Amino acid sequence: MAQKTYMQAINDALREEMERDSNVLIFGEDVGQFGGCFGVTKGLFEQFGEKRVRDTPITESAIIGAATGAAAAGLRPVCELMFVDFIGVSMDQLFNQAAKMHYMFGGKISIPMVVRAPQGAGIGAAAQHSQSLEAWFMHIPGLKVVLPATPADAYGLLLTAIRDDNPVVFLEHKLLYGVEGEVPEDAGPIPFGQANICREGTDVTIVAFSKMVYSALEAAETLAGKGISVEVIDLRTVTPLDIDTILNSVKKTHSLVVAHEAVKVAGVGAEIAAQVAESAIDYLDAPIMRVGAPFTPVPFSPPLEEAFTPGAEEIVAAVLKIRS
Amino acid sequence: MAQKTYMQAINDALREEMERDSNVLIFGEDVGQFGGCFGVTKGLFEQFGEKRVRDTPITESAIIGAATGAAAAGLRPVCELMFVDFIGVSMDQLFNQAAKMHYMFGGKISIPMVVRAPQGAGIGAAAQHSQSLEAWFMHIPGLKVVLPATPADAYGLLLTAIRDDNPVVFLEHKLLYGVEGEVPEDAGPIPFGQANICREGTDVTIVAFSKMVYSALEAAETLAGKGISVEVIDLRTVTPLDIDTILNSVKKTHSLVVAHEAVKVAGVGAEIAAQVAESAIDYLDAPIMRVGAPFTPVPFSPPLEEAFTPGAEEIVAAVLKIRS
Amino acid sequence: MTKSKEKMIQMYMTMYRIRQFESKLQEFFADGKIPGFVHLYLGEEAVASGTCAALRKDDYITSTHRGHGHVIAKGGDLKMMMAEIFGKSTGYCKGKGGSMHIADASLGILGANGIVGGGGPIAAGAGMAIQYRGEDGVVVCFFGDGASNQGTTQEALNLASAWELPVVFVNENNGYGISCPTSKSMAITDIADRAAGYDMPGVIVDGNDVIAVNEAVSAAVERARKGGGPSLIECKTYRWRGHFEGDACTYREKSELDEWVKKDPLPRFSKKLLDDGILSKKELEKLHAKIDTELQEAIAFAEESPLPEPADIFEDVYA
Amino acid sequence: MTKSKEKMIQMYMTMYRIRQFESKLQEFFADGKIPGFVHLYLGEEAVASGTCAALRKDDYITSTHRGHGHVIAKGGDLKMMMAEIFGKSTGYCKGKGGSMHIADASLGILGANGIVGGGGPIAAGAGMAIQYRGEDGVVVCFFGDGASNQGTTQEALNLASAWELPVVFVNENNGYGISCPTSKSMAITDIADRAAGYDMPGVIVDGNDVIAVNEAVSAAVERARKGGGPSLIECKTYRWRGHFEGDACTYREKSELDEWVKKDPLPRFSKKLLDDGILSKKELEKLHAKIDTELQEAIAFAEESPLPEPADIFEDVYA
Ligand SMILES: Cc1ncc(C[n+]2csc(CCOP(=O)(O)OP(=O)(O)O)c2C)c(N)n1
Ligand SMILES: Cc1ncc(C[n+]2csc(CCOP(=O)(O)OP(=O)(O)O)c2C)c(N)n1
Ligand SMILES: [Mg+2]
Ligand SMILES: [Mg+2]
Repeated sequence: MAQKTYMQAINDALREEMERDSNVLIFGEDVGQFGGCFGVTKGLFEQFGEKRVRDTPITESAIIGAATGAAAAGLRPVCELMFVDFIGVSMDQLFNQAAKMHYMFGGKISIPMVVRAPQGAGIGAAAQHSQSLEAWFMHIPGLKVVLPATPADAYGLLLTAIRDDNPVVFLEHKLLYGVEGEVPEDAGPIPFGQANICREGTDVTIVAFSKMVYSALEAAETLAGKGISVEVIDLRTVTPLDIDTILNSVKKTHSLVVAHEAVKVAGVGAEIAAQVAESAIDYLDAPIMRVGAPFTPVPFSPPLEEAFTPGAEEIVAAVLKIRS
Repeated sequence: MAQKTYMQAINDALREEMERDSNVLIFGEDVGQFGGCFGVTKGLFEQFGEKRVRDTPITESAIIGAATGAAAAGLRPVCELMFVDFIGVSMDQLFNQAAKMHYMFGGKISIPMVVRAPQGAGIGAAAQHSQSLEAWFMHIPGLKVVLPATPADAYGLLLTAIRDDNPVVFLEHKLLYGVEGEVPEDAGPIPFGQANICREGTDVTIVAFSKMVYSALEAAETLAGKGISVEVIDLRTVTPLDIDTILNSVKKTHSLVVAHEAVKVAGVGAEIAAQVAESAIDYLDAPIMRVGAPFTPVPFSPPLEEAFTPGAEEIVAAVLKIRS
Repeated sequence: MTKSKEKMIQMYMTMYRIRQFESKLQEFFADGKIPGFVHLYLGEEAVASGTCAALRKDDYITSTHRGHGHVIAKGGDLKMMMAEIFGKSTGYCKGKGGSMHIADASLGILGANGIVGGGGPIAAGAGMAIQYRGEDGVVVCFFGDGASNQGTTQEALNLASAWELPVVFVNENNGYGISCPTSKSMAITDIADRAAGYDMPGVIVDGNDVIAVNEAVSAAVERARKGGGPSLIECKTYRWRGHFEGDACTYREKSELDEWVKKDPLPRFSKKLLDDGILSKKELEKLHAKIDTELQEAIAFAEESPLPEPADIFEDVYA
Repeated sequence: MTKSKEKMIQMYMTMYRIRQFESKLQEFFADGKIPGFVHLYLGEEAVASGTCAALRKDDYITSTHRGHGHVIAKGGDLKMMMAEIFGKSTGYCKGKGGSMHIADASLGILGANGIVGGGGPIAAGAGMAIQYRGEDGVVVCFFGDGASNQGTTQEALNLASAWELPVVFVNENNGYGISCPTSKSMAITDIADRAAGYDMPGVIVDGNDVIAVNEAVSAAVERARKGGGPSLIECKTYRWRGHFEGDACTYREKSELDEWVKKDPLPRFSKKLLDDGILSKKELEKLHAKIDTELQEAIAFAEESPLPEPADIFEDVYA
């Protein structure tokens, strides 16, 4: 067992895949000698050289499009969006090109590529540098969407992402980069679509992913003190979605709270709530609650950002509301 | 009462607003003499001249960005995306700029603009010209999102959109352009956020918008034949969302089906289902059903496109499923 | 026969193949036999033909919404093309793509594209793959005058030049993006003038002269193969038909079209082949007949092929 | 005093105001007093100052992530700026925007912008509004060397030129986009070379020479006011600090910075003011003192201002 940070786990996964497969290469803004805006690619330039770890101009359409074209031509590019918010200038290459090519071309061309991007609020970066946009990606057939919460998952899911033959959106949370956790020595790829039951419980199911898993666990601890036994499920990927694990849990606990940092309206939580309301409504003893950001852009000033960002407190409140 | 097409109603609303307010102007690809790809702006160029009805280069970021800048500088631009699918090259200007400026700037600059765009499958235009993307827009605070179903609504809601001081995404369905309906002579603006109960019923609530309203009404007719009384609600706008009308109806009918043409996963239907599952679960006698497109890109060939596109049949099936 | 003569004949055959294919589609569309949008390449045949004659089978192209000519010129199979445009399960994309999305990986065709400017970044990416593997392949990115303004195109030009990628940007300047003349969509007259902004050669050629196109593209391709980086070649041409079938072209003068029809690249080139003794009239007719038969077979194949099954929509979403 | 002398003094004061403001922020950031990202304008003061001195109050600018200099030069209020950067409710954006999103409609400042290249299309739109109303206003679009490659910038250049909009594109070429030198992000050396691709004048100036900047921008502004359309002015300059505070700048040589510090635009210009007798040493010191006081007041204002209330997040989402 090695103790490492989420950032180091990602860095290790990149390094190992590059060592294993010469078709894997990295590019993006400042990913080279600079090591990436958050330092995630540190050391890779030194090890693999500019040919495989390449700085691009500040042109995100060209970055994602180049990954698409390189993948179509046989490579396995891993490109980086410095912030997920920049998808706005480059969405077409992802959703109309990369995601649809396999289908539009009758299954005859595959696009094995990964777009890595940090998400989330919490560093005072304001409205254009703090969003969580997984719901957009989840709405697009052809994409896979990964949101690891722990170093071990970040490592194992990134191996899987790089080996996957489809475009994968790999969403990292900025505030998790420094989080430490165990990553087993012989850890291999973690399959997509397998949620992780992080804590077993009998009274309420909390479904979360990415940073919100920690809030859910914290909430579970608080609620345990109030005699409420919480089951916490970390989805790990939202496409594919492990609905079975959610349904099984709900059938046991009879109540559900879905939590994410993204704006609640039309977020991933809505999809999960809807699927449960379709498939397991008879098992429910309580309203399905969602915890998510309010319907506002992300504000800058710390007290505002703090008010914007949902966490354990909001989850506890949601659980207490349906248990009252 | 005048009988006119959905397209004519839009055209009339544009014309009247331009006559009323010299700050209103139109631009987009081929909206001038050509009259727009679908003919929606026909005649406006002749009436108002190139200054107010202007063809742009094929640069959607510049189109939406120019609308944003012009709005910030005091005009009320109405720009056209030839197909909503092209938002991928221009999303940043809409979601990071236009939608957030009012908030980021502390409420001191307003962006009164409209982005009109046709949505939807049904003309064999394949994966990059047939999507319905309202869920993306609904997820973005700062935008209003309008999806008229009838000529009267298209007219009245467009008046409201143009007079609104915020960026409004006005989504037209290609297959509705030729649909005729009554538009009252003295019709004025229709407020946003007021759903329309198109058909009253007691057994099931069907929530729909845009073209799917017709499918819902057709389904209601079929179901009436089977002794099931259906209430059909046309949302008209998804931001703001008239949740009260939905909840009131569900409290009466005790069951809900939400229908839209967009891909079901992470669509607007999920949000509505989730809100009802939170606020009215105790009133529900049945699972909440959603009808939406399958999780695939839009295919080209007619039998495939037909299989892709949800309609009355799927709504009937969903209702029968929960009534069995 | 010398290699160059053979190539001349090939280029002619390609043009004729495109001409006949598109003319048939024009008919079929009018007869309501083809679903969706159809953007015909009639009048522009010399660009695709001259360009692709400069390429190897393993070279790549990215195409546009007006892609039939590119695909045919790169060696696309008429049967599978026609079947696809008819929406049949035997088509290139099993009926999932249609006219705007034909691709053939085995021929390096990375797809027609419904997004104006969509192909540029993808072409740069394919060029990157070639460079990465140290190969001497080349990518041609076809794009229109309208597409030349799109940010994605300009980003691709920049990336290709910054990285010296083996990409040849072939601009098809047919004077219009749908109804919008280039005089309204840009301040410059020659798109080749943009090349200097990326420190790449910018060349203007008569896009209705297949030899001129071929020579210019060949030079750019050789340069790219040797690691000399990208080029931009602007081919001045004209589309004979409306933007898509059904467009009445009220935005342009009939006389303008007439002028361009006089510059029809086919008779112009066949005359040269005849004059130079490369082909006899009889040989020419034989070639025509051969292609006409090939096309008939493609049509028969498409007509007889089955439509896809509804359940097929669920296939091919993921690899 | 002649008008031109007054303007010279104004330009100097603006530079000094920016210099002091940014230097304070550098301190505050180091002391952990400022949340979020801070991108300082130190070393580039002459660009904003020379540019905005060519503008009227009712002219517009669009700014960038490195926007403090632009805002100050356009007349921004130091108190409200400082309060905003501190996240206080009295700030320009009530604490909602922060360093990267300061705007002031009353001064035509359409916002700093966190999106590289985000300002171009907005500038074109403001230009369109001016043209539409038949006014003689002008818009300046500030953008960096990195931003010059972004598709949005290039679309804006194209739209402005196709429509002859009154937009002056002021490129701040400081040699780097974060760690990436222009030699890696583009094949050209001079961004002004892109202007020809849009049929607009492209001018290179020494961005550390406030008079040179002012003259070039003034000429472009006059041209635009008269309906002559857009221009591109490339100002060669350098940022002294890291990309953002906290960046150790390992990607560039200390010697490079040293060379540029020698070209510090402030002493260079103050020396000229003294040499030409426009200001005496004493007057200069008085001006400095005045600005220093102004800045102290701004800091005090920011420090004493309250933070926003949590419930304020719900305000200002919609107009
Ligand atoms: C991003 C995007 N914007 C707009 C369109 C609609 N559209 C399709 S083709 C076309 C004109 C393209 O002009 P050009 O690039 O000159 O190619 P041509 O049709 O002349 O061959 C337009 C506007 C599109 N498909 N994609
Ligand atoms: C669309 C987008 N891509 C990337 C970034 C991250 N980023 C912020 S500033 C910057 C460098 C900008 O360089 P330049 O335009 O030269 O401006 P400078 O910082 O040198 O003033 C980058 C890459 C961003 N904010 N927006
Ligand atoms: Mg064209
Ligand atoms: Mg720079």
